[in-house]
Amino acid sequence: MRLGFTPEQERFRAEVADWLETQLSGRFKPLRNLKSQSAMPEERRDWERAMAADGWSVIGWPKAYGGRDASLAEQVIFAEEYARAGAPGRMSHIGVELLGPTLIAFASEEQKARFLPGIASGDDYWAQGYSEPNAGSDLGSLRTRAVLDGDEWVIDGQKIWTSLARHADWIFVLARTEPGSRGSKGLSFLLVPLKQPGITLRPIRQMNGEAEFNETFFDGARTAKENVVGGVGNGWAVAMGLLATERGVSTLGQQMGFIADYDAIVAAARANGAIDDPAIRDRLARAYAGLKIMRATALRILSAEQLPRAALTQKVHWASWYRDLGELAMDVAGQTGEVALPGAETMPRMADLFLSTRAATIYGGTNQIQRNIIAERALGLPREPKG
Amino acid sequence: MRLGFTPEQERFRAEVADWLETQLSGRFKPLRNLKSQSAMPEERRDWERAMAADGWSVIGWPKAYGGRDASLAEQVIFAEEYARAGAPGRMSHIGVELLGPTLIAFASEEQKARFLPGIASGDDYWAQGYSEPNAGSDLGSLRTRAVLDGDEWVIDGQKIWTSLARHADWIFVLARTEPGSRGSKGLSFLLVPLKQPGITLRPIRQMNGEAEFNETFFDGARTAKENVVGGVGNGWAVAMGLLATERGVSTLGQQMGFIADYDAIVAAARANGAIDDPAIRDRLARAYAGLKIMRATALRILSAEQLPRAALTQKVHWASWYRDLGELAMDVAGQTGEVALPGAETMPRMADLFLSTRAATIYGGTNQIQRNIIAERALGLPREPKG
Amino acid sequence: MQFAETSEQTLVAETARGLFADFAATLRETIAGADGFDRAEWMRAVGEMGFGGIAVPEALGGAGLGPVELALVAIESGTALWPSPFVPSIATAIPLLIATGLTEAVPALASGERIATILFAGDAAFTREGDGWRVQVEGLAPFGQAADLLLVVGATRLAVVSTFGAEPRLSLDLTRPLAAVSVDGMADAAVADAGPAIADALDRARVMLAAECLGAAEAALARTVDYAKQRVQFGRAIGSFQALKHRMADMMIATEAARSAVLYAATAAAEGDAGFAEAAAIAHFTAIETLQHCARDQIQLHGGIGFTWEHDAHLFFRRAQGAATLLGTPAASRARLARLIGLDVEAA
Amino acid sequence: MQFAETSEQTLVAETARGLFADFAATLRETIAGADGFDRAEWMRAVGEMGFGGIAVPEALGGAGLGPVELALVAIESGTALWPSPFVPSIATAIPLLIATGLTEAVPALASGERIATILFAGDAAFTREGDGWRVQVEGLAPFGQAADLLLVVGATRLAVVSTFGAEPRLSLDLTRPLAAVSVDGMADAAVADAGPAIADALDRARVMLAAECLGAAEAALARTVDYAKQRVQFGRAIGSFQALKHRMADMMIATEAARSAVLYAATAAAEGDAGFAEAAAIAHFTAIETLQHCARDQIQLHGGIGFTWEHDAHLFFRRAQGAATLLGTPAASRARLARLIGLDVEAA
Repeated sequence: MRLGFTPEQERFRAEVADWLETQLSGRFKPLRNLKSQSAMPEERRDWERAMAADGWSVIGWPKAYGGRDASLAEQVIFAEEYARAGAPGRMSHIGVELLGPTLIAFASEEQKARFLPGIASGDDYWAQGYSEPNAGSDLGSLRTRAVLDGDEWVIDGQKIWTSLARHADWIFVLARTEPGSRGSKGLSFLLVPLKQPGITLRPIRQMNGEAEFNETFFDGARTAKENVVGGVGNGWAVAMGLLATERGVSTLGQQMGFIADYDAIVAAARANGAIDDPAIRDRLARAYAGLKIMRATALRILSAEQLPRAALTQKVHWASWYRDLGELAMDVAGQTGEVALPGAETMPRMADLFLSTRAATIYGGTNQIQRNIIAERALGLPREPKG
Repeated sequence: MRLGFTPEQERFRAEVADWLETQLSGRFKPLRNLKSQSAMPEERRDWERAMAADGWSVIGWPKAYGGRDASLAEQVIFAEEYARAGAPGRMSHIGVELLGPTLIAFASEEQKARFLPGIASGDDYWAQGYSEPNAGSDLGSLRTRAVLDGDEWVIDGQKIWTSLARHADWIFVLARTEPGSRGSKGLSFLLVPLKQPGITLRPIRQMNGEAEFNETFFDGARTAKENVVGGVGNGWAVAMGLLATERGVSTLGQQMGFIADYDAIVAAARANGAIDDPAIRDRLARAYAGLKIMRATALRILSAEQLPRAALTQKVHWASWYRDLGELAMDVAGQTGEVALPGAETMPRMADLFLSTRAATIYGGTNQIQRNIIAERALGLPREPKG
Repeated sequence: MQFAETSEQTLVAETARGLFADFAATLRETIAGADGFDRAEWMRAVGEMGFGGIAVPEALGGAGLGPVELALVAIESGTALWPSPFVPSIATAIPLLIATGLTEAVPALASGERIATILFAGDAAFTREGDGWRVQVEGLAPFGQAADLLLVVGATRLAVVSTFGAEPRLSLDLTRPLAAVSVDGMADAAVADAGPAIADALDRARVMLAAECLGAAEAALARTVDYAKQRVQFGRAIGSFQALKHRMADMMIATEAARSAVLYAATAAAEGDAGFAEAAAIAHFTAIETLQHCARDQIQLHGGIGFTWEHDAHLFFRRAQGAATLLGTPAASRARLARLIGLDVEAA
Repeated sequence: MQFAETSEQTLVAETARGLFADFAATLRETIAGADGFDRAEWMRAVGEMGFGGIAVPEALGGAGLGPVELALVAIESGTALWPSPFVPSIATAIPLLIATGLTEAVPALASGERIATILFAGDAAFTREGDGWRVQVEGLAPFGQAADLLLVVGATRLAVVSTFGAEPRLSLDLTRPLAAVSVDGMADAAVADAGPAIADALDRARVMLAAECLGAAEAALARTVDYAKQRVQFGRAIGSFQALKHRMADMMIATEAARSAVLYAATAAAEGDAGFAEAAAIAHFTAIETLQHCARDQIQLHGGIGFTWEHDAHLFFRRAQGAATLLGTPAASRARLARLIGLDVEAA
């Protein structure tokens, strides 16, 4: 076991930091430390293209597809420096982190050639179409259907919790292609152009007032027959493979965001004296320990040859930690933190953390579903009887 | 709503306190503040008879069966004064609190005449025979069986967690009287003499080193044909009725014991300075609040005309509170509290609390079973599908 | 001793329940309005139905009932998350004014004609000037912009102020928004050396806030149970999944404990019981924590829909946090309890 | 950077696992013995297998490996609740002696020939007398009656004592019993002004205790899972009930977090990482709390059988509490962490 980095890796870190500093002090300055995930979409597209131009857009991908085949250590370094520099949340996230690795694993050579370059170059943006109003935790009960009509799939149905859909060009959709099939059978993984008359978006406003997600309505939407990944009827396996890639190095970047949140709470506690309360200090120390443990767990998982059992525990662990952090933020802020500045339409940071972290234990698989998965897959406990 | 007591009730309190003080300063002095539930069995029998002689043994029972038809307020007063005086745990508990009310509700007049006087007079002691090694939470899977042989039931099987069995004369047994029956059907509620060749006891040593419970083996044990309560095959309804009587006023006496434990922890915290730790003070305040809330809940339940939903929450509430109290006791005591006095064979009070409270969330229905009951009976949530 | 509602008390609760259920139908429109509450609802509940004066002595225009009846009304208002200045004006200002003898405004507050809010301040905010008291302070007060009177509450001093600035602010608690208020002028009326009276009145107010939190917690549980019976996933109502059942059972264990704590404290207030201050502290932190717990789990057990703006779950969640700072925090009440029961004095 | 065991490290762990599993078969007899541990087992593991010297420099007779290897052994010893003076003698006394330069006894400790235990004391327990130090103190020390050497540990001072009284006591932790020890005499060797060295050595010891707790917690989980797969109630293996599954999932979430914390801290110790003290504090409180959690739930999920004397669950439960006071409490480590990360100094 080694924690330290080699001199070569430290040179790589300097190179990354340098590039980021140059860009984010220059024309991309407005993007620095941007909190919102969706503000300034045009500038963000430019940013993605600039990263691509200098070979930073998909460093973990194989060289054959425009990546750098970066080592674990390099990916860790890149994620940490990216977050440290205050670089913007990546609008390309779904393409780079989720779809790309899935295509590399499951797609035909033609599909790879058709779709990977656009992701790598920062030209094509993707959205994700999994959940449906009646299939939240239970993906097996999906109803969105796709029917072949000559050379095209025709898609009808509704997806929910589609993130970044407003700025995406494409959406990948898990749809039922065998009429009458149930559960995980008869599903196909389709790549669908998002900007077409058959698709309508409606934003979902969350409890913190923001609208990161959308409902996506498919009403005779179309895509080419060949845009099915992994074969017709094999969508479940592809989707599960995609979910498995979420263990990726991106968790380290997310953790850097958590560190920024933690630091802001400590600063708030110092400013208003909450830090003098031993119970608050104790909770802050616990939160700090959680940060260190999450990082160590991510490094363990990334260092392992085979995906370890620990990977299954990551989601509940960070989600619960983050929810607790939101409560700590509010307890630190006190009543003074419960109001916006004069005339402001948004809540200050502590209150926003309190509200936005509440969703963490729900999206991306509720804590309940995650615990089922841990119990059954990692501990080998029996499934529940069917209803 | 009224919390206070009338002058008449206060006179009753004085009468109770007076009687207890006289007895416990006199010949029963050795029983005062006795912690063990089973020490000095002979003296305890005398104590029960003395209570009976002066009309204090079963004050909540109807006058027709030797009770006083005591009002709620009087029962509350009696329970509180009994505990306050340091009177000993009642060896008659199972007969007085559990079996008596069950017989009054379900038994024939002949059975009442046969069994109630012995309980009221302090001459007959009872043990409880419900759980079996393979039927802990799942009473429906009981296997102990009873077969009619002429004028007698012949009983074979095994019961576990029989409390006070060493000092009991009788045991009530839930046994399968319809061969081949399953679940809650085909069970009968039998009254069985305990001291007979067909019954063997084996003590179960608990994690705190004490042996409050026994395993009870039935190997051709016998009881008269007429000693079945509520009719052959109707044992489940009788047993459930018995469990329902556990809401009784005895919880108030139990709570007085909890107060003594709490007071001992506060005293220990003052003695060793643990009370200077704000986190310890906070936990002590929480524990104190729990005591007050348990008492208020008991009063609500006892005051209600029909058993309120709140009654279903009582067991988990006190059990969890008590388990937490045990952890608080040990955290207060610290390392110094982890050893016995020189040469002693038993742990000091804080450590014993730590160990003995651990069972509270298990015996008498685990917290898990209790939560099922709350969810299904109080909240009307659907049962789980069968396996 | 008889710890059950009388039939009159049950009638009060049922009447309140029906009324607030009516109001709840327009909750979203009401909180979107300029004041964040509806004056017609206010006059109906406080004035016509008499809930404003239910615990006010008849001599001051009230019904002469007591804290138990007021608590039962507060529970029902909480069930509906009724957005109104009920807690500051009726449950807090009135007992403060009665306890300190500044009763002039009480009839108008009890009838709903005037509305009061409260601002906590250090005693240094009050300075003697001639015969009166000058008050200089700023801070946050619930529904401050709609209030006619501001009660500035110090540890031992209390002032009634009718001239003050108030600027509404976007607030975490959308059903009890805060305004930034500022005072710099002479009090209409004031008292000093009133520490015990103020403390007792605030304890009474905390019990009513606790009652309101209890009602909200029970409503959060009831809504969650309803949803869990209807929502189907994996071919079953989600309410049949044991992990979810146990979460709801835990919510009920908490709400029943909170109900015991609140009713006990209200009854102790009614009887002038020596243990009232303890009981108030216990009810306050228990009911607030129960609402926090139930509101949190209401969101969790609703899944994705639970964290949308359109679903009411976040209104409960926000209310819980607002309640946790309105009249002091749960931790502060626990610290007060620790003092009351002698945990922080030396030896015994 | 590569945060995975090397194949050599995996071999160490596997060897240790097999050995301690052998010992576990006779656990009850071993702890019923006079010393509460088995000297043959001790010599086998510490001496023959070399686990006593695994992290000791070769110059002092050790294997010259490091804290990661020692932690892997400690994890496995915890899995088997191995009753022995491993933590006091090997994981605590040796690093204390090395850090303070009092290395004379190290080879004999590392080989298992001699056994040391530790007693925490204030610096006032040490007084200068002539060329040496007089030590006067009494307290509790694990396996004190079996120890050849007692290390008296102050904040800045350390003394090695070979003449001391030790009286075994019935202890909560049956697998690491405490003895009442007393010293009044001249130290064999001692140092003063060694605060930082002592603190660093104790941090190393806490990481090994944490590793041992991690192993015990993982074993508690594994035993609970096994039982839940076999025990049938209501016609199903109880491990198919969702509420129980979720409890076990929570145990695993905790053990994986503790594993990350322990391995990170051990690696930081091996590399002399600047963040080691932080990492040690985190590992210490996390692993102890994880064992407390898992031991508690092991009993709960075993139901009635879980609180009997015959079932091993209470041995884990007792060990957890003993560990929580052995080298300072979890709360103390959190307070230390707060200091290390600057939470209790003014402004930043």
